[in-house]
Amino acid sequence: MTATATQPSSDEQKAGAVPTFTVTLKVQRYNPEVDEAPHFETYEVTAHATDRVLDALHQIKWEQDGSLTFRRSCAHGVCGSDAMRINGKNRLACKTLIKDVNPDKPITVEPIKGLPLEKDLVVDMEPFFDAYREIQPFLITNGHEPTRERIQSQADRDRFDDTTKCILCAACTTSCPVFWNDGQYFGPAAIVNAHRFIFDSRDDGGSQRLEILNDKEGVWRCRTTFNCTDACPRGIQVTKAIQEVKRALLTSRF
Amino acid sequence: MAQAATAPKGGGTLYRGREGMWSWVAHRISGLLLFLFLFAHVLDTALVRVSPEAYNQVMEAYKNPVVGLGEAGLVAAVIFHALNGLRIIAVDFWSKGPKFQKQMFWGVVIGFVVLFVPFAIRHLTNVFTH
Amino acid sequence: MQIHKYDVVIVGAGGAGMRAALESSKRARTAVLTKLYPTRSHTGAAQGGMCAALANVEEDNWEWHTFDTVKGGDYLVDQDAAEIMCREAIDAVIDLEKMGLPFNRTPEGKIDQRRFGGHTRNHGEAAVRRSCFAADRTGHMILQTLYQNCVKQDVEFFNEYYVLDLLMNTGPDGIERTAGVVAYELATGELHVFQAKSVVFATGGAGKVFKTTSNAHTLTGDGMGVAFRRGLPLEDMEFFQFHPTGLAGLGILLSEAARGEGGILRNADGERFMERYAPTIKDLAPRDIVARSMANEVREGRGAGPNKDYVLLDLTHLEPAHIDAKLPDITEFARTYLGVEPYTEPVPVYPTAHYAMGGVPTNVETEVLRNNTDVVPGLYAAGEVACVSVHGSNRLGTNSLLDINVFGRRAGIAAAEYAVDAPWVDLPENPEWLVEGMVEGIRGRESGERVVDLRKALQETMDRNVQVFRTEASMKEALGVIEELKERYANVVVQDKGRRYNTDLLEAIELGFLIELAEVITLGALARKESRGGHFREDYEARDDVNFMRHTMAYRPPVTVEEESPSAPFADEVTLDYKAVTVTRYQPMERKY
Amino acid sequence: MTATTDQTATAATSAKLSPYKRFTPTRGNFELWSWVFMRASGILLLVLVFGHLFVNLMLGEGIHAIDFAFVAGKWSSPFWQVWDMLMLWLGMLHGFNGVRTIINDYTEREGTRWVLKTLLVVATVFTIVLGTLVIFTFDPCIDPNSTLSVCTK
Ligand SMILES: Cc1cc2nc3c(=O)[nH]c(=O)nc-3n(C[C@H](O)[C@H](O)[C@H](O)COP(=O)(O)OP(=O)(O)OC[C@H]3O[C@@H](n4cnc5c(N)ncnc54)[C@H](O)[C@@H]3O)c2cc1C
Ligand code: HEM
Ligand code: SF4
Ligand code: F3S
Ligand code: FES
Repeated sequence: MTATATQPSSDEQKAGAVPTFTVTLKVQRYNPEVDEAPHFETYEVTAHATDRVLDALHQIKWEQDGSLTFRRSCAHGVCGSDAMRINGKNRLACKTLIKDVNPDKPITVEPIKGLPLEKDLVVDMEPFFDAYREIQPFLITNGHEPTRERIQSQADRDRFDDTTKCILCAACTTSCPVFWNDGQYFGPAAIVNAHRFIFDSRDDGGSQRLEILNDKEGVWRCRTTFNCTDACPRGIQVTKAIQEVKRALLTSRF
Repeated sequence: MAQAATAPKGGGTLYRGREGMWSWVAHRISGLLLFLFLFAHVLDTALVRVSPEAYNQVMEAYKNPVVGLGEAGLVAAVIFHALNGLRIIAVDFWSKGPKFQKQMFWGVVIGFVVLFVPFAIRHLTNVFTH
Repeated sequence: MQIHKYDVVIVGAGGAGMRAALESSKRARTAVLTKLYPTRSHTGAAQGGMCAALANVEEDNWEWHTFDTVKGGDYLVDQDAAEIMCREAIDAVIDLEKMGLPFNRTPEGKIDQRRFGGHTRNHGEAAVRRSCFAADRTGHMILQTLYQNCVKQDVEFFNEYYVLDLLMNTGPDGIERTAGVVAYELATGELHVFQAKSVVFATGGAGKVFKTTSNAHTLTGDGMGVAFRRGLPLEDMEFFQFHPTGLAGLGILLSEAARGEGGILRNADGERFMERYAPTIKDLAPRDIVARSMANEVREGRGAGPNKDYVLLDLTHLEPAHIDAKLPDITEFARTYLGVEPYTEPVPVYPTAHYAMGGVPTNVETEVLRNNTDVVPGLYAAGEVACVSVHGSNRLGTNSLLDINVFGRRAGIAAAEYAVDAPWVDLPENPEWLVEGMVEGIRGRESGERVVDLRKALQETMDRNVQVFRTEASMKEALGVIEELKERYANVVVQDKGRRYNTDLLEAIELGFLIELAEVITLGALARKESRGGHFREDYEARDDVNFMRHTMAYRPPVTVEEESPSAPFADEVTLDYKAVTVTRYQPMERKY
Repeated sequence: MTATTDQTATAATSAKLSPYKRFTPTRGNFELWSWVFMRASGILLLVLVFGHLFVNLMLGEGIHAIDFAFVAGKWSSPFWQVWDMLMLWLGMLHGFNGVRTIINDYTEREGTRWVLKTLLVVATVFTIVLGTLVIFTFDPCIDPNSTLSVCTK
């Protein structure tokens, strides 16, 4: 049954062979039940060239310290569970190859910034989702429903394509210097999701959403620092979307 | 969540932003500097209402290398702030602005050098040769 | 412990759970309990599309769709259910569009449709464009749209609540009915009892039984496990779909389009091995044949890589521009995850466990069956956790997103309507004892076995012995390992003893469900001495309609209060029974394309 | 001045309970116009400030040439009077608005926010008033013995 295991051969190092190496991870730890404040702990793991930071964290959790806590699910960048700060930048741990973040030096892993810390790499996501819910992220229509689907031209569909990709991972919002200050700012993710509806030709709620984002904690707080755009794992042009919302507010055209 | 209010926010290391973030930091600092300077500058200029002597005295007092360097710094601040201000405006109103913000940042840096270096040479020779 | 009271409790907030919630919350007081934030459910990973005979781009009708579904499922499909699904598919898609889903559009602005494997016109004549899609993120858009509408309707969510037990009790009328569920709150470690008139299970799949899978880490079959432990049956668990091209070691899915565009599968020697298995159509043979051939190469020592455990998908002979235009996903996944540049290097691939055709048996009203005929009043299931059975022994691509929408909706309506009239059932005495026993039993243990060792052993034996190839010997080997793991599990230990966000503890509990389900899968597969759909027996290569044209129903005795150590509440024995397949219009035929 | 940043007492207390709950939503376009103003004034300032710097620092002998006589010479012309006044007003308002943003960003407690903003308003008003007065009430011949050309004429 297990022919693969019983046939060690000399040409094992052929196509696709993955070398291993040792990397050090400096992970911010915080256990609210015992710790006063967060602190760093260092771990060494053996990694393959194809391993992602998430694999290294799993290795620590499963083989060294089971109490290390972080969120994850899909492991390939589509669910948005594992945004964290890796070497000082927000990324998805499951989309970040270890070899791409300079494994010669210790890799620093911290929770995303600006949301209340719960434990280790886990933060309270509620404020983030609250902001999302505030912008009325759903189709608002007037008049009566058509019996079949609504008609939408390909050009109209493309208008908001970019912002439909959002997986609500919070990498953008928690990379934003304005959000870090007091957490009052709606944040780029909420604006991205408002954009997705404001520029949807089927939607009639554009002006009420714009009204919400005209709040003093709305789009005008954005200082175009572009951290959000750099951080977005889905490659969404976040700042561009924010600017489009600002311009829509100025011109009332959308 | 009431408990959230007391939970630490997880400070940790510096966020490693890129061109966008650092240009904003510089813009903010330069803007603040300019505001404070403008305040002081209006006060000292107001001395012209007091008497020519008082004004000339202060101006004379300014004519030393320390203040001279400070003045160079101010001009640096104003040049950067102004050029980057244009970059921000381009990001705001030009539809391709966000796409080219990094290139524009380097444009600001080049523009800064082009404007500031000749000024600095002339200004600092004035400051140090008199 | 806290007690909550709702008319309807929905367990799971993937596509099925949220679709149900949208219906139920309109009609009755509803709570949705989910172990993940709703938008992180695995429905979001689906790319391909959702089929419905809209006929927007070419002639089509729901009967053809039904036929394809039945044939695709190798005739083990319950045809009444398939008819309902394919008929309601059209409204399901239109409903999603009305909710705001941004489908791709035809030049006339209608919902665009594309071809997908196994979907044909007029009973197999030619491929038909039936799959409605939103770029390559249809599942993502479905999940987002449903969540958006839940926000609109103010649906009440309990996020990061793990449901670990189902409560049933005798109602005032002497009938045993659903009484509620017990959940573990991740943030605090507190137990919550939700008393409810009806409960809908929508907890998704169980791919983590296998090592190589396209499923999320969190797809551990909790819903199936919970129901099973309470003595309810599981249907057709031996049918698991393996998709041929998952990224090796990771299982991340690479779409079939890679081979459609000219990709070639090669072994370690660079040989195009599909020439040997399917001389005429080679790499474009049906999924199950390709998956089997790949596994065979590896088994016979011709696998590539340091452990010789995968084969290679070679795209290097294609023009980079062509790859970019047609296969952007693949190039991105291969680069990001394997660091492989598909222009110049072949991509390591291996079949990946993809979809559980089986699950908690229900009728077409989504009511959960306690045996071949009777339902549990107040208990419903929909989505991948359930088995209606519209997928039979092999699910057609795009039919799952359809399943979750059609049967999710039905479950929401049925559960709410039941709750409106049904009596309240008292909670059983000490309702949390089982969960408390599991949790505290594991937390309290000071030394013993590590979760990771057990999980590895389980997943490795399942991949080696119960994957694409199955024989009596291999499955017996697996059963031996599973038996041993059940014992070792009683000693499982976690390092994290805390209450807040104790994911260490929950991984241990999830492992319990995985072991339980692995046994059911293997026992069902061992007893099914034929090959059909996703189930291939090397020792019985043919389909056997005389003996096996029937659904497997697995049972175990329910866990009881007398149990000494509820921290490992496995059954001593699992018994198998069978249920007839509902055939309405399509008699079994040989399945060839 | 700062209509949009005034919070009612109740909003402030509820904000303490949950730091992420937004204060009472604001209506009106204050932030919008202040954003537009920053851009518009920025462009104008660009011209004004660079013109000012060029004339004062680059022409002639540079900074060393600046003395009472220089200023007196300049302000005898209404053109430079208006120029400098515009620069003063726009610069101060632009700076005021910028610093207001900075204060909003970095102060967490209502009290500090209030104190800083009061200081800011006072400083801005004071500077603008003083500067304007100086420009327009400036008397080049304040010294009766002045030998400046404007005075001897
Ligand atoms: C990579 C990939 C691609 C796919 N592509 C397609 C495709 O193109 N077309 C198609 O039709 N199908 C596709 N499928 C299949 C389809 O996506 C899934 O079968 C379907 O989305 C399952 O939906 P669900 O609602 O049943 O479960 P899920 O979306 O998995 O949701 C499960 C929910 O249950 C919750 N849950 C689980 N356990 C518990 C517990 N113990 N307590 C509380 N909550 C719990 C989770 O939090 C989650 O919210 C694909 C699958 C994969 C993996
Ligand atoms: C010379 C031409 C100038 C231009 C083109 C300019 C442009 C700008 C722009 C566009 C902004 C808005 C930035 C944003 O919203 O993110 C800004 C902010 C600011 N400016 Fe200027 N400005 C100029 C001069 C000045 C002067 C003279 C001062 C000082 C009095 C000043 C002080 C500020 C301050 C404090 C900010 C706020 C910075 C922040 O919020 O980060 N600026 N400037
Ligand atoms: S915009 Fe990008 S970074 Fe922000 S939440 Fe969405 S996917 Fe994440
Ligand atoms: S990081 Fe913040 S400041 Fe604006 S450009 Fe992005 S929201
Ligand atoms: S685990 Fe899903 S995005 Fe990383």
